[in-house]
Amino acid sequence: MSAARIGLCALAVAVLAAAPWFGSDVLVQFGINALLLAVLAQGWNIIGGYAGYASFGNSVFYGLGSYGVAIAMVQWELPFAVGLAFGVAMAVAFAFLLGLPVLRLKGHYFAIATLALAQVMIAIVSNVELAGQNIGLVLPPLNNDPLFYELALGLLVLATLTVYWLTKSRFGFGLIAIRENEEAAAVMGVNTTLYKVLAFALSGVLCALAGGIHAYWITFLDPESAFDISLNVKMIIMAVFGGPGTVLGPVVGALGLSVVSEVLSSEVTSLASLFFGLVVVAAVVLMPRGLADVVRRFRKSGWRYFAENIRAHRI
Amino acid sequence: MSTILEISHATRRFAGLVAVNDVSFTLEEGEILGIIGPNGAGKTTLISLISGTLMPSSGDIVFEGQSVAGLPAYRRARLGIGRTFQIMRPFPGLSVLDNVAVGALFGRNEGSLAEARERARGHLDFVGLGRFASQRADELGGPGRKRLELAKALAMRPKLLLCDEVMAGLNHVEIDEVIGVIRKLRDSGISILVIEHVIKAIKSLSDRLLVLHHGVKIADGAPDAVLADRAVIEAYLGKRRA
Amino acid sequence: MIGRKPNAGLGGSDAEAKAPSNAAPLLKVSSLGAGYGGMPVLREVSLEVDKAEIVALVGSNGAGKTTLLRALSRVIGSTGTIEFAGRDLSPMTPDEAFGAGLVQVPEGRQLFDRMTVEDNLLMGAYRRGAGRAIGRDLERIYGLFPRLGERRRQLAGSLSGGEQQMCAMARGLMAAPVLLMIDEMSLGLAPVVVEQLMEVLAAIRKDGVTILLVEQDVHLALSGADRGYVMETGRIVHHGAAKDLIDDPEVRRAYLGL
Amino acid sequence: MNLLAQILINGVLLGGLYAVMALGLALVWGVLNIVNLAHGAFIMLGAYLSWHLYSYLGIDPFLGLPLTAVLMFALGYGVQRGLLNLVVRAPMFNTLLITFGLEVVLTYLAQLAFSADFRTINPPYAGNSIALGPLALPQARLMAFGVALALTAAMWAFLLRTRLGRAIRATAQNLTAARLYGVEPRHLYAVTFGIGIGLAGAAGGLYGTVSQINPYIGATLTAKCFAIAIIGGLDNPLGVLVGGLVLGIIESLAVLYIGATFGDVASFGVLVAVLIARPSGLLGKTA
Amino acid sequence: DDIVLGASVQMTGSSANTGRYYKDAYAFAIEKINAAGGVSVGGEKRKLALKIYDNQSDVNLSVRQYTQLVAKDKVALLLGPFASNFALADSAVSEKYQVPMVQGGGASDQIFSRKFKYIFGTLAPASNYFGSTVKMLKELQPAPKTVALLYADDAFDVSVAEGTRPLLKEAGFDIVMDEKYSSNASDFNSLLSQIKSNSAEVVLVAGHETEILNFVRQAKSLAVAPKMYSFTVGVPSEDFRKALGADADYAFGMTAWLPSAKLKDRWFGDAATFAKEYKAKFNYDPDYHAASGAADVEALAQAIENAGDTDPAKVRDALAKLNFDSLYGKIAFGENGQIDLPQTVIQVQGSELKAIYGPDGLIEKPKYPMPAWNAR
Ligand SMILES: Nc1ncnc2c1ncn2[C@@H]1O[C@H](COP(=O)(O)OP(=O)(O)OP(=O)(O)O)[C@@H](O)[C@H]1O
Ligand SMILES: Nc1ncnc2c1ncn2[C@@H]1O[C@H](COP(=O)(O)OP(=O)(O)OP(=O)(O)O)[C@@H](O)[C@H]1O
Ligand SMILES: CC(C)C[C@H](N)C(=O)O
Ligand SMILES: [Mg+2]
Ligand SMILES: [Mg+2]
Repeated sequence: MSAARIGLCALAVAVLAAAPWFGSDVLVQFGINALLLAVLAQGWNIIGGYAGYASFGNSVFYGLGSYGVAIAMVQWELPFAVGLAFGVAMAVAFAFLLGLPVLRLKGHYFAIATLALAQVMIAIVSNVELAGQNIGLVLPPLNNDPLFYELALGLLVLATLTVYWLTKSRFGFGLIAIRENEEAAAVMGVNTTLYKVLAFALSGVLCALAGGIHAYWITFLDPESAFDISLNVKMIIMAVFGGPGTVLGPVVGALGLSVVSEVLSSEVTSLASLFFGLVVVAAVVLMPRGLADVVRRFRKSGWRYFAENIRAHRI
Repeated sequence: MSTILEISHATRRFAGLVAVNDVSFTLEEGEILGIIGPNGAGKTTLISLISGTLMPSSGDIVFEGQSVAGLPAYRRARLGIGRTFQIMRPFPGLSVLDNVAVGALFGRNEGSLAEARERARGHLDFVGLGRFASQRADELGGPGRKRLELAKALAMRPKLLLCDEVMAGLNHVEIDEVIGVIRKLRDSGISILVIEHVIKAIKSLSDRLLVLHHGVKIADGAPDAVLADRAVIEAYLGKRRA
Repeated sequence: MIGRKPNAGLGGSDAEAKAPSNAAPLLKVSSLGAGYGGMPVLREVSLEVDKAEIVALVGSNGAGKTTLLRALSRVIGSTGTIEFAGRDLSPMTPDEAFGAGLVQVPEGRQLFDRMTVEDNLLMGAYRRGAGRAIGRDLERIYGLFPRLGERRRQLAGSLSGGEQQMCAMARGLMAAPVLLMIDEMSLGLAPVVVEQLMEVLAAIRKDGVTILLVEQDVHLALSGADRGYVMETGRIVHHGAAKDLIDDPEVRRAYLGL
Repeated sequence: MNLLAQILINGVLLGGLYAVMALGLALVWGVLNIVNLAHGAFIMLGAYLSWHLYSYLGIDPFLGLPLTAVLMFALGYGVQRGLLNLVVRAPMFNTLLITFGLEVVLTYLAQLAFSADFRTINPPYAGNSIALGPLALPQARLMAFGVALALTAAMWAFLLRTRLGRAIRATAQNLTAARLYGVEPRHLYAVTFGIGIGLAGAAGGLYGTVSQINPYIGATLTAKCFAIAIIGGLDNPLGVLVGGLVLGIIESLAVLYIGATFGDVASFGVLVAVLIARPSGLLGKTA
Repeated sequence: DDIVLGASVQMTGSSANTGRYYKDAYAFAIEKINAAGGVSVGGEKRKLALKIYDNQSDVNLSVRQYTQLVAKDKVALLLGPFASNFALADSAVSEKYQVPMVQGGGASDQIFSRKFKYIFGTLAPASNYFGSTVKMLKELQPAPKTVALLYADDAFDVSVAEGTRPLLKEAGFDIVMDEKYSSNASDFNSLLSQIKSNSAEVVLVAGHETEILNFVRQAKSLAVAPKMYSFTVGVPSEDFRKALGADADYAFGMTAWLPSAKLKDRWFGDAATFAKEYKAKFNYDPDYHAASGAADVEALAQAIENAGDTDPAKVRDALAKLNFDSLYGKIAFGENGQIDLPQTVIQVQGSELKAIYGPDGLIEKPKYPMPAWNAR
């Protein structure tokens, strides 16, 4: 990355960090959501974008992180930070225990197995007394949105730096090799099992942290909302929209889609979901390689970029 | 000279088919061993057993005195077993250079990604792909991919190199080049197992030649003697060579 | 033997009927240009292939042979003209080119990996509809490649490299081609099989099938062909009768290593 | 004993319904490599179509199935031809994205057109059952089961035994090669997607006779179809039938023996177990 | 200028079907109050206005929209969303900004156990939904003995079950089945077969309308006919009865509200008029969700008048002291912010919905026991 790019990113972070001081409450709220979603997309990016494993289990990590905070704070009356640590510990344990068998599966089969795990978690947690069963847990409210906002932003920066590190490290390069051809990677000395599990866990830690922050912020948690599969779909959509396997793509994708959907929800309120669907469809047709690719190529080919995309990908 | 690889009674079955059937042989350090045999004889399967992409149904594989039959592929790679794939396995979305850098970063190597890329460049030049370094691997033609396979394996700094038809698709002049490359590798101390259907090449390269047929070893010995064997001619070489 | 007979399938008889005169070549390519993503590979390529001829196309790595076959089959676009059996191929899609009788055995085999060997062969005969002739041809193919017969229920992707190559050749033969273009026929095949295949080519040529053979084993290619073209960096640099090319000192030096 | 027998019957009949629902998804996924997140939404549309045919034109839902299927086929054909064909060669995740968008749009339009209330397709015989000693065989489910068997068999024969079916499979595996061998893929893709959606439509019609329909049933149905398709494997319609039956029986038994919230846990547990033991499904072959 | 009330409800998404009751009831009540001249604040008549967003059945979005309503749109007071999980999250917003929210969509006891000062609820507590039903069961002849209790695995229905279980035990019933099932389940064949084999005489189901619909249809197709069954939802709603047609007959349910002329009201006259005009306007019958929603608007209007001000804190205090008759019943919030309304048992009889058993005992003779399916 060039010095100019680093400077630009630092500036963007600074502006974002300052938002609570000049932005409205609504903006800050929107920011918390959008930033947390960006963390999720970035977390998914590690296992999905870099290692090439389309995980539908990341919402499990998110849920574990949420419950970590909720259980610690409500049942044990421990501080928030301890709750986060507890959630992360559960996520890591989950990644290792279930990642080992499930990461042996390839492609769609992996996707579906992880999807199943999320379903199973709902039923399991519904029967755990400590987790409040179906009734859920109600957290003590903390009226400090700017704090949540800065936490979310900090987490996003952490997530993005992690991904940036991936692109420079032996570990990250190994993941890319696994994505491109796992068998070839293995015969060249990449410990594929270990790398995949580590990627799953790393991705899980980020999602768990996001879940923990969200739980404290929204103050209420039940199994359905904690392990919501559609959240996982959202992560994928956002990462793919921005460009999976790139450092900034998922962030740009998540923030971009959040803005679109927010504007739609407040401007055309009940038509919002229709337009949102249409935007997604159009985006795939016009820019199938994600926003990151548009940014890279648009300067060179201009509007022709979109026409060329269609020509290149249709039959 | 000591034995680097010892295969004993290796067998591999695929649903009802015995692709490799009780094959035993040894490979000495610094030796080039050629393997030939009709299509579907089990040559590639044998290489997969050694490299760990397939596990043997029975039998043992000893590398540098250690049994590796149960080890996963990456452990064998780190011990120094490198292979190429007959049906090429490039990392399609990566540049040609990065393909090789994977080998230079893993295998028996240590160090940073930047160093690995540096070393990879040398290997690319060595196999004559230098000018394609920044192209995507899936834009290479067939023979280009063959060379890439070789460069990827070399970058791992293997002690034992398993070459599965790296000369297929090359013309005579290019084949002579690759023969030169392989000899140089051997001279640098690497032991080599070559599978090839190009008789001229295998004959001039191999110190010893082994013939598989229906998964069974049917001949093992000096190249000239093996190639003059009636059974080998009938099953493999054809009457033009008789 | 498995050539396109008047009743064998789609297009074959049409193509012959439409050929304007005996004198015109079956395939006539002039100043063809083609490439990938704006990067030109072929420049001003012109060549002709007559009916029932075997023409070899040789050249070193990356010369553009595969690219030429792709352009002829319309997998990639091109400039210049391609005339086949009196028809202009340029505006056609690959399936239309196939319909006109142009069949390719592509580089890298391109089998249908998760289908059985037999299904792969039947796909070769896809445009011939269903009928007795297809069953007969299938049996002939199995006679020719007994190994494929033994493996007819195996998934093509799990065949050995050489078996896959046989399967690809066999699929091409099943298509009842007017012009059969083979990219790297001998790749990965045992010598005895290569020998057999050359005999097969000679035989189907007798039945009127035209063959354009791309082959790295230049000696093999030129010894089986009538004429040859030599390609270098996207251009045709030599052409002539095959036996003249074998003796050409430059060809001998550059491709035969003699 | 009677209870167990009844539960097994329930499971088998349920499984048949599951199979039809998943058949189209498996086809589109296995063949076109499109993971159609909008599949459930198409089932929903099929159900509404069937409802309208019954409520306004008085066409019996079972007799109307062919019509529903044909109309849905046309819709599917159009969607593939006009939209999905534009992106078939884009990276795989994109099909996930675009069908997700499609699902959102279809669901929204359905709510607009049909409002958020629920409907049932309720011909007079829908609630009838055939008594078999102490056991009851629900008539509509039995008929749905028959349709499921017939459709599965037809799909199997079509894909594995006909020229067009073979071409569809071939095109899915290697587009370039298929074109080189004379396949015109635009039409073929559209036909395939059309068949998938036609099957979804038929499934919707059947679903509506045993269950309520509303614009939001799509997402859960898609998830269920996923599981079934994978348990059975994508290569073979018979596998899908087996997958549906396995799932139906396991769910029914789980409700009896473990508890009614564990139907999904049990079925997904089996799914994961099957996948780990046989990564290409119960009947799948490995390449 | 107008007094703006803000709300975010489910107009699209999976809860849209019930969400529309709130959207329509809010609009209708406001229209009615304005038609009467508005509310008088310190001697001056002011009109009400509604700022409403669609939360697309997404909790996170609803929290954001409530924040937007308060912080950006500067609405004066808040009306609630539908369902407990939404109310739980959204009440944190009203608490934070200290703007009162009156909601008629969430009944879970948790909403009111947080000691929040700005949340008020007009649904009866979940734990008491089957209270009147159990009372009625004791009076039925021939007396039933065995009961099956089924409930969906969400917060509301689990609370219902937890409240019902002790009532049944106290009344001496034998609970032969006590099963939690997954929300959105569409197949009840296994449960029904168990009901049949346990020969439960009474079946009580706490769930969602879609589930209840499937339950009844599948009961018919498996020929499962207990002596009576009763459902927490569905029976009061017109959609439900329409979707089931003749099969809805005999189904028991409950409601905290019936469109009776006895419920006098300042703006609508009485509940019956409300129901009639509502139907004319929106083309479907209101049920207690709609009435509860309309009552929420009335409660706010009344509280503003009592406070003589729109200041949130003052309105809150007025709400806490409120005691007036609405079309929904008497509105007087308890210590925790929730009202306590008794449930009336209702039953579908033929094509009509009849009130059967109220707080004062039997109102109409129940059709009991339910005959076998092939005998009706
Ligand atoms: N898909 C592609 N994208 C971009 N460039 C390509 C692609 N395929 C081939 N090329 C380039 O086009 C040139 C010609 O390649 P082509 O495959 O036609 O050569 P060839 O004569 O068939 O050689 P070979 O003996 O290697 O098969 C090469 O420089 C190659 O790198
Ligand atoms: N996964 C598999 N399932 C079934 N059969 C297989 C599988 N892999 C290989 N085979 C069969 O095993 C036999 C040996 O294959 P192998 O690839 O080792 O042959 P080979 O000697 O390398 O042949 P070639 O010279 O053609 O490359 C072949 O007949 C092949 O069809
Ligand atoms: C049935 C409804 C009146 C209650 C609502 N489902 C809630 O969550 O509280
Ligand atoms: Mg081989
Ligand atoms: Mg080539």
